[in-house]
Amino acid sequence: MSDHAHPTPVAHQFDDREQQTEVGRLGMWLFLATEILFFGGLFTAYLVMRWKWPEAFAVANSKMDVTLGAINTAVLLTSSLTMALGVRAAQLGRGKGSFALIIATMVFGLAFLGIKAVEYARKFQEGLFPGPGFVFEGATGRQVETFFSLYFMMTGLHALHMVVGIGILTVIAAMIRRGRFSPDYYAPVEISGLYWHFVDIIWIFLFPLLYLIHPHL
Amino acid sequence: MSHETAVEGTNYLNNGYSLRSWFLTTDHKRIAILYLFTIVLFFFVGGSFAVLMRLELMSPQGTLVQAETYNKLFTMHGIVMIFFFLIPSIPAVLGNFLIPMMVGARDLAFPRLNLLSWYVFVAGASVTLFALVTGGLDTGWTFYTPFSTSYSNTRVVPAMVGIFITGFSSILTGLNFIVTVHKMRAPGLTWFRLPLFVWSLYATSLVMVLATPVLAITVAMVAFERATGIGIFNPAIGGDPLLFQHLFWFYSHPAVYIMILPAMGVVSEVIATFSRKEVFGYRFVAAASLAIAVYGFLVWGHHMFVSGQSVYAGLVFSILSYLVAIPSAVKVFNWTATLYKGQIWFQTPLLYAFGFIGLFTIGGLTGLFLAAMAVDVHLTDTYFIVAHFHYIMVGGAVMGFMAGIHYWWPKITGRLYPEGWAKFSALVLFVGFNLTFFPQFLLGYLGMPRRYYHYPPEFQVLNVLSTAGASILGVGYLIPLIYLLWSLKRGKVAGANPWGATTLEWQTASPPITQNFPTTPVVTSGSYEFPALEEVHSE
Amino acid sequence: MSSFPLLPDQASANAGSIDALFFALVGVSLFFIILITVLLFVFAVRYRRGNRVDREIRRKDNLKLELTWIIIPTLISLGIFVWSSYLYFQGKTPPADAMEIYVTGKQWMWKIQHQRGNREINELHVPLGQPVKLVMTSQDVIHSFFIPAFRIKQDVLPGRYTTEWFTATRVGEYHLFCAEYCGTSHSGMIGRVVVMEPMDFERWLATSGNNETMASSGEQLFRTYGCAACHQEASSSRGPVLAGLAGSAVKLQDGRTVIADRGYLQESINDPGAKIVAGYSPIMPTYRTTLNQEQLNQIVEYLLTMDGGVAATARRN
Amino acid sequence: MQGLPSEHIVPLKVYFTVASALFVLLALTVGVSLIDLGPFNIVVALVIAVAKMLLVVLFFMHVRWSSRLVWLFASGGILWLAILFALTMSDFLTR
Ligand code: HEA
Ligand code: HEA
Ligand code: HEC
Ligand code: CUA
Ligand SMILES: [Cu+2]
Repeated sequence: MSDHAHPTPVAHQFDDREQQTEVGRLGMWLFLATEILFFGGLFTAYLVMRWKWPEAFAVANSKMDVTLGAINTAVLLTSSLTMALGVRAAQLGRGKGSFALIIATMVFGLAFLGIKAVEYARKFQEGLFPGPGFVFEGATGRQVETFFSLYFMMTGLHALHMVVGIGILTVIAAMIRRGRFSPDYYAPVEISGLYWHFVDIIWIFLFPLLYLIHPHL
Repeated sequence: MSHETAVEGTNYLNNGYSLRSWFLTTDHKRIAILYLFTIVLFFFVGGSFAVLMRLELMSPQGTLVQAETYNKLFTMHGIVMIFFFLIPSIPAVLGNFLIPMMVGARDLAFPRLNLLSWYVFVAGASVTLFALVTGGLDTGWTFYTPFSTSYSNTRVVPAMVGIFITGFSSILTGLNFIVTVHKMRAPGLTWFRLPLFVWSLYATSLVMVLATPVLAITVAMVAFERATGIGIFNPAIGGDPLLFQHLFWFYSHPAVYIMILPAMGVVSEVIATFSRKEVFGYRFVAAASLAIAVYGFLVWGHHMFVSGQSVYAGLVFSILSYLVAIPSAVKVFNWTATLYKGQIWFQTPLLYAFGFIGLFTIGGLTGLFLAAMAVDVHLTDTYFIVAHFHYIMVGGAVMGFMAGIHYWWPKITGRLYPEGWAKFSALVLFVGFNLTFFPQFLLGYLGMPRRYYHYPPEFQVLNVLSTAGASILGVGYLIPLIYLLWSLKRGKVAGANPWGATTLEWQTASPPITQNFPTTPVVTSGSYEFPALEEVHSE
Repeated sequence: MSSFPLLPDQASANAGSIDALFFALVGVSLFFIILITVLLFVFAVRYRRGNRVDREIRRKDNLKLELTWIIIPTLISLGIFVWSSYLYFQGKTPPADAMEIYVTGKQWMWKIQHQRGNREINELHVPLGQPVKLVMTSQDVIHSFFIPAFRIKQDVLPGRYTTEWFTATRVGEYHLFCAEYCGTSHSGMIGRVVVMEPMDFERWLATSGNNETMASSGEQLFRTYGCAACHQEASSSRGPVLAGLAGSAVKLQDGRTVIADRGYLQESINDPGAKIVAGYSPIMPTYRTTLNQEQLNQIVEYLLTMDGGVAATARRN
Repeated sequence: MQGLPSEHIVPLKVYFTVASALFVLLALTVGVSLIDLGPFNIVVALVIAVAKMLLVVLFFMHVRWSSRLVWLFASGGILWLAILFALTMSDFLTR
């Protein structure tokens, strides 16, 4: 344990650190369960719409940039790896390593958002952005518009989660810098990691559902 | 660790008087009080809307207000009563106050989240109220699309934002309770020793945590569709209106159990204490709470029997609706059986509990009418539905809330309420309630549709009766407000355990000290070990 | 306050059986309510504090008792479920000879079109004793077509057809309500159902009509809007032959097969791209904004009657 | 105290293996999408996605070494999502 570590007292409602850690972890898992259902509403809408308009979804898919999507998936998977390693470093009390890995995670996260922004910008130029003047020509036009509505809502909500995640990691990185953690106490790092991985998992599903729709159902 | 020095006279109430000490508190008991003020306020706001509605309905040709205004009135009445009064009522007030004490903990698992949940609640409520005063909302509390997304001219988007925000307060509360019950129980307090109130709030919390997020995302989609014209719910722009109904009821049916389960928990406590017996079939009652919470997720389609939903799906939802009624029946029978050979002490909370059992049973049994598809075809969207849910929500849940407030009033404030007045107002409420809502069953079977601003003249007699009942009801709610406030200063000092109850919260001072217990209690038996008969009553 | 009824009129063939189930439910409810209330009061009085009664053998639970009060309500519930579902399906399956009437809901009125061409607003004239099937859709939001005296109600949705049916059994005038909240004048979206002797009904049809059946109006529209340009009888045409289409199975481009019912026909005109017929390209324009709902109903009705005989059917296959 | 499940230190090798598996699956899912399997494209895509999810959940999120309660909470959300899907589609599929 590094000497400059501030002793972090156990909050008054707990008996010991162990209870506090487990409570925090459970709280985050429960929160993630609610997140599943939060995204779940959108996934249900997607399911119903895709079932109703399979052809329109296939048409819409031709407008998607699979390469950028795949690159982004890779970026996000890498960020999950650095996150996991960052937590491991924190477990072992390696402050510097942990700090570097968290920063790396944030950088990958930002890269993801950057690529996403490029994609959004292109869609915007192509007029595939919901709002006034959003008209997709062709017989399946209205259903294609529905696809893009879902696309923007789902990826938008996901991106919002990424932004929140990066915010959390900023705080965590600062805390690491101030030597707040030790092998005894690293729960905040771990719990933020859970959140980050969860956001990754959402994307793991968004990618095939939004980018890899095959013309035949 | 704990402060043994807590002297007689230091409690959560007199531990600081500044505004800051209230608005920045993380003490679950103080947060409960903050919630109490907020929801009582909303109850009277929602009640005032109801009064205006009832006045309007006294004559068949609307005279008091415009049609638009009437539509806004029932919408705001429904929204305020459900989202801002009933859902937070027992959980956020009594649950917050009692759960930590009942499990022998110093606080909830996440005290700061708890405070945050109140602020989120106030923020959400403010946004919604802002929408209501700057133009109102006329969609009904069910926000059916495409009316809400494309046709209403009122403040849909801000209202949706407000409800979206409020949802998170519910989620935070539920999350806090679940983790607390899992991880913060005192030594020896096993699951089957927990008070039934804790069981029912645990079940409630499951519903809050798993259902509320879907409502949040659904209202968000409504707001987006309205703001940007994307096509999710409106068929004219590529959406599907029944998709909205599925998503909405996936939340809102389970939500009715968020409203009733806590009241059931209160009734279990009250029945045990005032008959001085453990609730009969404790394990069945506890399991019934969980069963209701879980089954409750499988029946939402019973709100859609005439919506154009597939008839086969309707069949499935109908039979599941019958199954969800069984655990409620189990509870009613077990409460009744508890009284058998008890020592019944007829105090106000028990009076309310009796009211709850009777009225909830009527409301619940009329739910069986609605779960029967053939009958629901005739009854849906008529006043029969209005009567059904007011019997459960006002006759059941609000009576349960009143029972709980009276039962724990001495614990919360350290004072007793005036018993005579309390019994009198319980009676007034019972009479007023039945006079208000029983005629609505008849109106519904006669075919009077709900959300009607004017109606054919032959329905007038029953409507006038209902309005008369509502004014009695209004008086019945004002009396407790007055005597409870009065008792704060003038009520008899209660002492730690005026009812001779056995759950943990009664073992500490009234009002409780800030850290709840001088030392963490160690539990060695179930929650309802009343002294043997002989000690109380020699035979 | 002229009249003060407690029960609604019974004016359809199904009303009696629904009422029977309703009163059975009332019976079950009364039984349980009385049982519970009586027990509560008897126990509360007999075991009141201070009353000297036998309080021995106090059991905390009793498995047999629990099972009893689980199983009995379950059986009762299942009984009701079966009974009600049976009635419900009966109420959902119109007889084949039912007379079809189109209903279009719109904020805030009901527009009714008889096959023979008669139109009415907020009124529905029907003959006594003849099964009637309502084919309903909405032009804007969701409404619900509710006739209490017949015990029927069905939501009316935009972009879709829903149906309900009844056989009126008593001559008279009955309430017609919109039961799904649809905006400001929801409670003004009401009307009356007039049940007439068949003879009177015939006379009414003859005097209020305009001699043009729905199908023939549809045919006219079909020509006016140039549908025939693509949907010709010739096999070289750009669109599929439509004669004999109604009720047949259509193979779609994505491999699925759908039945060409009313809903499909309406969708094909409103949203041609939603389901593309195999072997054709999606070139048909949408008529969503060109045709109003009533015109759409007329074209659909025309397509339904356009069977074109064996030859047409063969050509399609 | 090593007894606490969470305090488990996962060997680096495990993390790198899992990460490589994830990349392989990513390549696989893109690859398969280029082949026409008819209705099975979506099935394969989802199976791969679930596999990726399980890898992340079990290893990166340490569920493999976590308490029963964590297992319960993690599967609970998914189970409820399945209820939402199943009963909603029970309507759309049988209309
Ligand atoms: C707290 C609120 C609450 C609760 C607990 C319930 C409980 C139940 N509800 Fe209710 N309901 C609402 C609030 C509630 N409801 C609201 C607000 C609406 C309308 C929403 C809107 O459209 O605005 C509604 C609408 C509603 C409908 C839709 C009607 C329609 O719109 O067409 C249906 C249909 O099945 C229904 C059924 C039931 C059933 C079967 C129960 C069961 O859980 C009841 C179980 C209880 C009992 C059965 C009583 C005790 C049992 C006995 C004494 C033993 C005998 C038992 C048997 C023989 C089984 N409810
Ligand atoms: C918790 C939920 C809850 C509660 C407590 C209530 C309480 C009451 N409700 Fe309501 N109600 C709903 C939930 C609730 N309601 C919902 C969800 C709807 C559906 C909305 C929709 O269709 O979208 C509805 C709809 C509804 C309607 C149907 C409107 C319509 O369809 O057109 C009616 C009509 O009578 C009504 C009446 C009442 C009355 C008289 C009370 C009374 O119990 C209220 C008693 C309270 C007071 C009277 C206030 C306190 C006293 C004063 C302020 C003093 C001054 C007053 C006097 C002296 C008279 N409610
Ligand atoms: C520009 C050419 C064109 C015009 C004009 C046109 N259609 Fe079509 N229609 C098609 C084509 C091509 C198809 C098959 C592809 C598809 O399903 O979209 C089709 C399909 C249909 C179908 C489904 C046929 C089937 O076999 O399942 C119906 C019904 C239909 N059209 C009705 C109409 C009506 C009614 C009008 C006029 C109001 C009309 N069409 C005008 C080209 C046209
Ligand atoms: Cu139309 Cu209500
Ligand atoms: Cu329900």
